Amino acid sequence: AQELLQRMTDKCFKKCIGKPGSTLDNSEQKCIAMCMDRYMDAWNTVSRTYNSRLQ
Amino acid sequence: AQELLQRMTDKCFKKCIGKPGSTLDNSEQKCIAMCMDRYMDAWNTVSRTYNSRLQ
Amino acid sequence: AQELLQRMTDKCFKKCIGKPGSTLDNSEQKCIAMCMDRYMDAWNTVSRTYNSRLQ
Amino acid sequence: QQKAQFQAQVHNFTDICWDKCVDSPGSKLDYRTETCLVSCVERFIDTTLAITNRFTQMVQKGAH
Amino acid sequence: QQKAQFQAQVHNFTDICWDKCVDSPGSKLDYRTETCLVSCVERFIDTTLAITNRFTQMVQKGAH
Amino acid sequence: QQKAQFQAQVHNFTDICWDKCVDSPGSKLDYRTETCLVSCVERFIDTTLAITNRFTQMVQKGAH
Repeated sequence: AQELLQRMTDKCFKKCIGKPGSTLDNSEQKCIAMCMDRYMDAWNTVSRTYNSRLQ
Repeated sequence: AQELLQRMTDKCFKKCIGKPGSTLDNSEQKCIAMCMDRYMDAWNTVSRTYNSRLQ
Repeated sequence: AQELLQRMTDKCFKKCIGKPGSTLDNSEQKCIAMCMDRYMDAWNTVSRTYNSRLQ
Repeated sequence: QQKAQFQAQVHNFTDICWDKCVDSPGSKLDYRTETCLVSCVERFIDTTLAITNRFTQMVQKGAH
Repeated sequence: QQKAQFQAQVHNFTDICWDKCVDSPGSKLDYRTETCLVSCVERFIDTTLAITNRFTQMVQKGAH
Repeated sequence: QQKAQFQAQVHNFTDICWDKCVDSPGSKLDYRTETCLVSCVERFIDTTLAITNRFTQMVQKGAH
């Protein structure tokens, strides 16, 4: 899971944090949680598609 | 050649496939073939230049 | 220092060389020197911040 | 080890297709984004095969 | 070896935060850029922690 | 092993200079693009040397 966490953090930091401020504000925290869920959805979709292609 | 193929695929996918559709259409296939030829030309030009610089 | 030199070269080449010409002209040379100093400043700032966060 | 290779590819595809298909992550993975992700993986594999085949032909003809 | 890991992280953070905070490198590291770099590292670490915690909770609940 | 290092550099330079010099790949490598690629490799090597020399001087003066 290490690799997944690292890539997800990079992508979601880039998407959700415009100019970094003095704290993670509320909208940034929500964006990170949502981005994380969508990234895992995407990972699962990709995994399923690739797997069925290999059959 | 593995490394060359991988990098070429990444670059040409990014250049030739805008929104991925249900098949590789004709113009995408042509773009990929042309991109591949130009990438190998570029590789050869770079290799020659670097080699002559090392002499 | 190898890793630092490599990353600095990549970043400063991208920032300072628009269309590569037949030599490194004067303004490109100045830009590279300045970029290099700022990159090392940034590295030191990041290092200090990360270190104090780990305490 | 085959599983590790499979997962490495999934990480790689997700990285590329995320940038192609997801603008701003919403509260659900909508249909449009999901379709885009599936096509992105399929077309990336097609591109890999097209390039590998063409390259093999070139090498066999000694064109490279 | 811990020092190597620390340095690898510093290289990584500098890479990301340079792109977020530095437009055109000036003759000094100005106050604004320095503040941005500090916040960038702090917020990146916060993001890493938020994601890791949430992921751990999901795994424990068996949601993934 | 020296050949492997040479090729790794060529891959790296091609990657960077492709992005700098090639907009949309045409039916030939035109003169303008070829010139750009040659200059790109030359200037990248110049940049590497400039940075390495300056860094060495700094270390020797103990400025870093």
